[in-house]
Amino acid sequence: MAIRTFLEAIRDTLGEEMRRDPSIIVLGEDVGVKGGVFLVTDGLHAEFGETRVIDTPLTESMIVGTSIGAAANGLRPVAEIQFADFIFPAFNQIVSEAARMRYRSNNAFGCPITIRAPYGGGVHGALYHSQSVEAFFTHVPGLKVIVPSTPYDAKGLLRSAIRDDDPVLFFEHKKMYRSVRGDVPDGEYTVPIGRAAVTRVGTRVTVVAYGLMAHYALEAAERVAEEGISVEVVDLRTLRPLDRETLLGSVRKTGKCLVVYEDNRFGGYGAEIAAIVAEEAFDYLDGPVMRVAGPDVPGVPYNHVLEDWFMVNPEKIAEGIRTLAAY
Amino acid sequence: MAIRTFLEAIRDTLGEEMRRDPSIIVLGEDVGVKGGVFLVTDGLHAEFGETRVIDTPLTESMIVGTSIGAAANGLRPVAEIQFADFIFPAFNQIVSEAARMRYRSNNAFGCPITIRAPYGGGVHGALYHSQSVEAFFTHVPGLKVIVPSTPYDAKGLLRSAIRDDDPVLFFEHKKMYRSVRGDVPDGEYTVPIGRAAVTRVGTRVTVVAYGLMAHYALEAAERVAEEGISVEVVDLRTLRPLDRETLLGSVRKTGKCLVVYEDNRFGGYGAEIAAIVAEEAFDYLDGPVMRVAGPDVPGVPYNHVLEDWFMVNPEKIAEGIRTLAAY
Amino acid sequence: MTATEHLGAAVGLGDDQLLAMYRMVALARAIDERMWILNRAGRVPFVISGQGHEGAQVGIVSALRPGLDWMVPYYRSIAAVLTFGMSPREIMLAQYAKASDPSSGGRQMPGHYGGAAYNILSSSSPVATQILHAAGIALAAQIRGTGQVAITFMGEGSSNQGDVHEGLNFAAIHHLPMILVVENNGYAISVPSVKELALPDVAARAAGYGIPGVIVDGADVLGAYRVAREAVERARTGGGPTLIEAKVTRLTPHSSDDQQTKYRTAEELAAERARDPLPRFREQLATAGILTPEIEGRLATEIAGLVDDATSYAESQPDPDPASATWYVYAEDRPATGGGAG
Amino acid sequence: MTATEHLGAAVGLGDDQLLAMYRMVALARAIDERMWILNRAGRVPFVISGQGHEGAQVGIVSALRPGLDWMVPYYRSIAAVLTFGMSPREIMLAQYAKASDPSSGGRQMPGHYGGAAYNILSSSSPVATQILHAAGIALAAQIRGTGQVAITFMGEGSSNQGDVHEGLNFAAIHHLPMILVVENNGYAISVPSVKELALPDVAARAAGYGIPGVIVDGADVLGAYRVAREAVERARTGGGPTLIEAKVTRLTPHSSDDQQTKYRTAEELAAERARDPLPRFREQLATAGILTPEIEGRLATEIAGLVDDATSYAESQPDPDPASATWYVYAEDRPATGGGAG
Ligand SMILES: Cc1ncc(C[n+]2csc(CCOP(=O)(O)OP(=O)(O)O)c2C)c(N)n1
Ligand SMILES: Cc1ncc(C[n+]2csc(CCOP(=O)(O)OP(=O)(O)O)c2C)c(N)n1
Ligand SMILES: [Mg+2]
Ligand SMILES: [Mg+2]
Repeated sequence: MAIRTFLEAIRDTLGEEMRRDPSIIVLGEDVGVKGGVFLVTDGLHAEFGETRVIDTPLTESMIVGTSIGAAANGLRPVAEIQFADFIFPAFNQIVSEAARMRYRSNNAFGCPITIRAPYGGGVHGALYHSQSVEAFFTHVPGLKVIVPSTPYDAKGLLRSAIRDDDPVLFFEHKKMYRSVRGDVPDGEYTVPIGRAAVTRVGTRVTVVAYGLMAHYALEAAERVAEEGISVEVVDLRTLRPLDRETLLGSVRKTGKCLVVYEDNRFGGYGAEIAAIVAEEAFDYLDGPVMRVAGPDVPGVPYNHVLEDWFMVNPEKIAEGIRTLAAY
Repeated sequence: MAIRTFLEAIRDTLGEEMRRDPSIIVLGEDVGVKGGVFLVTDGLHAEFGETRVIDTPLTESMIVGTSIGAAANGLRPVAEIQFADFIFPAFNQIVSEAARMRYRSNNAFGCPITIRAPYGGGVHGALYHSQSVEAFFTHVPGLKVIVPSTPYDAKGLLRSAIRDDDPVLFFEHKKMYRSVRGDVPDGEYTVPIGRAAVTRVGTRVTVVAYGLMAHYALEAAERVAEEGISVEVVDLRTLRPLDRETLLGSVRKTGKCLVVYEDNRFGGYGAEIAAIVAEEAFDYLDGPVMRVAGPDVPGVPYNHVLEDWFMVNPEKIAEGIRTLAAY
Repeated sequence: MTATEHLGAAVGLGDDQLLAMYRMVALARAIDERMWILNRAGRVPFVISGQGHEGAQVGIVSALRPGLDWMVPYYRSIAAVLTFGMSPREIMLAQYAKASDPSSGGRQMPGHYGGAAYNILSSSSPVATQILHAAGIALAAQIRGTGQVAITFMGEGSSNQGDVHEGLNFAAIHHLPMILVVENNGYAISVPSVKELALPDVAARAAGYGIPGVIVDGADVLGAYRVAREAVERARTGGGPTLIEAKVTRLTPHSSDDQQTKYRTAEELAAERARDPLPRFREQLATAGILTPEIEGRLATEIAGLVDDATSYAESQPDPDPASATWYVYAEDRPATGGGAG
Repeated sequence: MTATEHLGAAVGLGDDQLLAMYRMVALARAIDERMWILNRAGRVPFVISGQGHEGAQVGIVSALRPGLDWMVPYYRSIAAVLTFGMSPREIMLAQYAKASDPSSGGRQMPGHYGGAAYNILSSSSPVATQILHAAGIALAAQIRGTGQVAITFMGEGSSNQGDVHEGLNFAAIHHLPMILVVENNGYAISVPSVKELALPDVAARAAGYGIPGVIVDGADVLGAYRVAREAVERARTGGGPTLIEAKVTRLTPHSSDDQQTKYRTAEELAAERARDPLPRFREQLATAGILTPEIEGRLATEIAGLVDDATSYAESQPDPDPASATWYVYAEDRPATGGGAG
């Protein structure tokens, strides 16, 4: 057992998996000598050389497209998109190609690739270095989408992602890289894709969150606990496939559900969670399914005054819990 | 008043608007001499010449990207993406650029472009000529998204879209082009962006739909009417901005809501509708918000047996209504 | 030395090989023509084909090693995939979208070829994406040291997509064993070359990546073979990628949904017939004494039989089971009985 | 004829114009250096700058007509936008992200220049998208017959993006009045040119589109002016687009978040100092007798004053009102009082 930052847990996993399986390569912009702009791949180039740790040209479609081809011919590429905001040039390759390779070929070909990307706001990144992009991908059959919130989960889920035979998007909240620490066991372990975690047990309101918001949800739960509101927190961890049992089990118990996400509210991932809960837990609900999410403006603005206005934070979540609990 | 097909209504509008405003250009693949693969732009090249009706190279990012620039310098481009399925190479230009131009420049620049694209299945188009892509864009602040279902609305809304000062995506169900006819007034009229229509008045269940599904919803309502179930149908027409008043007004009246969409269910546009209804009409609901939508596979398969399996049709909707009504 | 020896000798091919290539061109054409007949007869709803492109495809693909090398085809690649190992029955199974179609089990439109047994990667509809898959296959070949070459094909209209730039650049930087074949037929559906491309030759772009860009007359089967052999040799020996541009003609409308008389004149269409690779290759081999009337007759009979067999076989095969529609979204989505297509 | 007359005469510029250009290079540098000081002092959280690129930018933009022509800049375009009309105060307002920042009202990170008053289109972070905006501006100029030229800028790493291929092809087909300037500083953040590009010269790609591709030493301000003047002339007279590649040096880390010593040696960094355009231009003008010590002193004082003024002005301006965060998502989202920024 060791204490690792969120970032270190990811870096460790990449190294360990690459040592285990020579078919794994890492590719992306600046992932080599520099070790990535956040230093997540730091040291890999020195250890595995430039054949397995490839500094690509500044071309995201190429990063994903060649990963698809390389996967067809026996490799297991782990691609890095420098910021989730810059994944859109690769959108066609991800959505039209990677996601459909197995289905369209009737299982003749698979696409075992992992695409890692730092996402999220609150770091003065403005419109193009702050985005949450998960909703564009959680909608796509054929993709798996993971958003871990702890070093333990990051390691166990990244290992599962790399070993998975289908394309996995792995989004890492950049604000958590160095600020979040936690226990990580020494040995090889995996966290299965598709299982949520109840990170706090409670009775009156279920708060569903993921990524940085899973931490903020816990903070908010702590605040309202002092006011006598018992909150259960479900950290989804995997957004697609969704763990319906854990989600619905919790809501059926508490009867109230608050969905929290950092992304723009309208049409964000949390809309699907709310829709599922509203449909499948209807008889258990004694309050509307509510949401606390980012406002519907085209991005997180830069100036700190505006950025603070945009970001979901523990207090906004606590307010949501209070409103719902009082319903 | 004249009877026009859905396609003719769109074609008429393009011609009329181009006659009115010399700053409007039409650009896209095969939109010139051929008049588009569906013949929507047929005749425009002959009338307006190749300066205003531009056969572009086969490059969607360029079609949208140059439209953005041309709009900044005084034109009003109406771009055609040949099939909605092929809009993804332009995803970055639409989502990162067009949608954010006004916000990021603090209103110094706008982006008055219209992007038309045929969408939808049921025409033996398989995975890449059948898609519903609206959910990728309805999530994006800065974009407006229209999916008309009648020739009247298509004309009035396309006119509004072209005259709008912000980027509008205008999705046309290709199965409706020739099969749907209706009255279209002779004079110039507009249908405002952001207003839904109640296309059938009823009391027991509200069915919310758009595009081809708005027709199927009416057919389904007809079927169950014989069984004594009174259905109200809301045709959203504009998906973003959403007409919350009409939507919620209907659900508050009937107490039951079925959301219908052709796209893959998980994370589709209807999830947001369900989430809004579940949150804002909770006290009026006497049944869960239910959805009838496309299954979660990576595309409409080609073989007619599989295609029929995929497509939402009036009977599937009727089944959904029966289940909900019986709740 | 006879004329016969001359024709093959120049490109290192024996008479048998030349005849095999001719057979492929003729077979591809015959299957293709049958598709249109079936379409016009209402038996198959959609056709997209390669008539006029077969000479270039057969010439080029004959330079590869099936079973070792990889191909990422496009919708006109009928002759290419046949040359690489696919059978007429497999082509027709795709045309009829039957359950046993190896390309997609009837899930994709006809023309979207793929086959794990042949190292033919599944292809999609959005054009030009495949160049990056070919580059990735070549990257894996280089890293794994397999000696494989990856070849991919597209039209000249598609060559303007951003992915082509990104793919050629990456392949050139890493000297990847990749070949991009652009089959330039002068049109992207209705859009003529002058509105798609700033220059007549796509091959002119190769120099910008420091790689060879070779132009070949697509009706010259042996010329196509020769440039491909050089490109394959270069790729296999670490010399990096090649862009081959084959000037071909599209003898049919874009697809069964297109009416090309709206944008091409009768004169143009008639003139283009002269660029048909099939009669040209036939005459070349006949003049050289390789293709005798007797052999030609035998081949014609064989091919007619193959096409009939492929058609009736495919027509008799079952449609996919609707229950199978949920299989293979993910690796774990398999029929309850295990097994499955792949 | 004196040496003075010679220097300007070769490119058709008078002494005043040469001095104005020198002043721009020096001003851009001074503002840029101040940004880094402010960043290191914790006053502004982020800096991305153009040190080493100013000579090429000033030389090239001096060939345009501000008020008529259009520019789509990138994050190193400080000297370019200054030359095109932006003021030091406006640059600093963006740096401080204040409400009155004309580029974005404090919404974007510093370095994302734009300004309706100057025909400088708002720029974003995803690289290379701007070439298509420039092509569209040029298309509109051509259709509307305005006589405008659209110029856009990017790094060599960005030139590998698919949009560049699509943009150059379209501009070339239609002979659009567009100029693409690639400022090649040999790195995309940490990735050296050999891993970004198959050839050292981006300009080599121009021939593939049938357009001129011109290489210029970015430290040669007058050389840059000359090639730009030719390109502008060509564009304005219907001759179509030009690709100008300026070989420049990046004197700073990529941005204030980067540590370039990790991937560039001390020797390389020292050697690159020799490619700084500022001392080179200074010496050139001094040798020609145009830039006297007296003028230089006067300019230095003026520039120092401008930078101080811009800094204190920007620092004193108000932050955006949080209530304004919902404005301008759409045209109809305006402050209740009407009016607004644009
Ligand atoms: C990204 C994308 N956009 C549009 C289409 C529709 N489309 C299919 S083929 C085609 C023309 C292709 O022309 P070219 O590349 O020259 O190939 P050809 O058909 O002439 O062989 C078009 C526009 C598509 N398949 N993919
Ligand atoms: C699409 C996209 N991918 C990645 C980035 C992150 N990024 C910003 S600048 C840069 C390097 C740009 O290099 P180059 O084009 O050579 O310009 P330079 O900074 O050297 O002037 C990268 C990778 C981005 N802004 N956009
Ligand atoms: Mg073509
Ligand atoms: Mg650079």
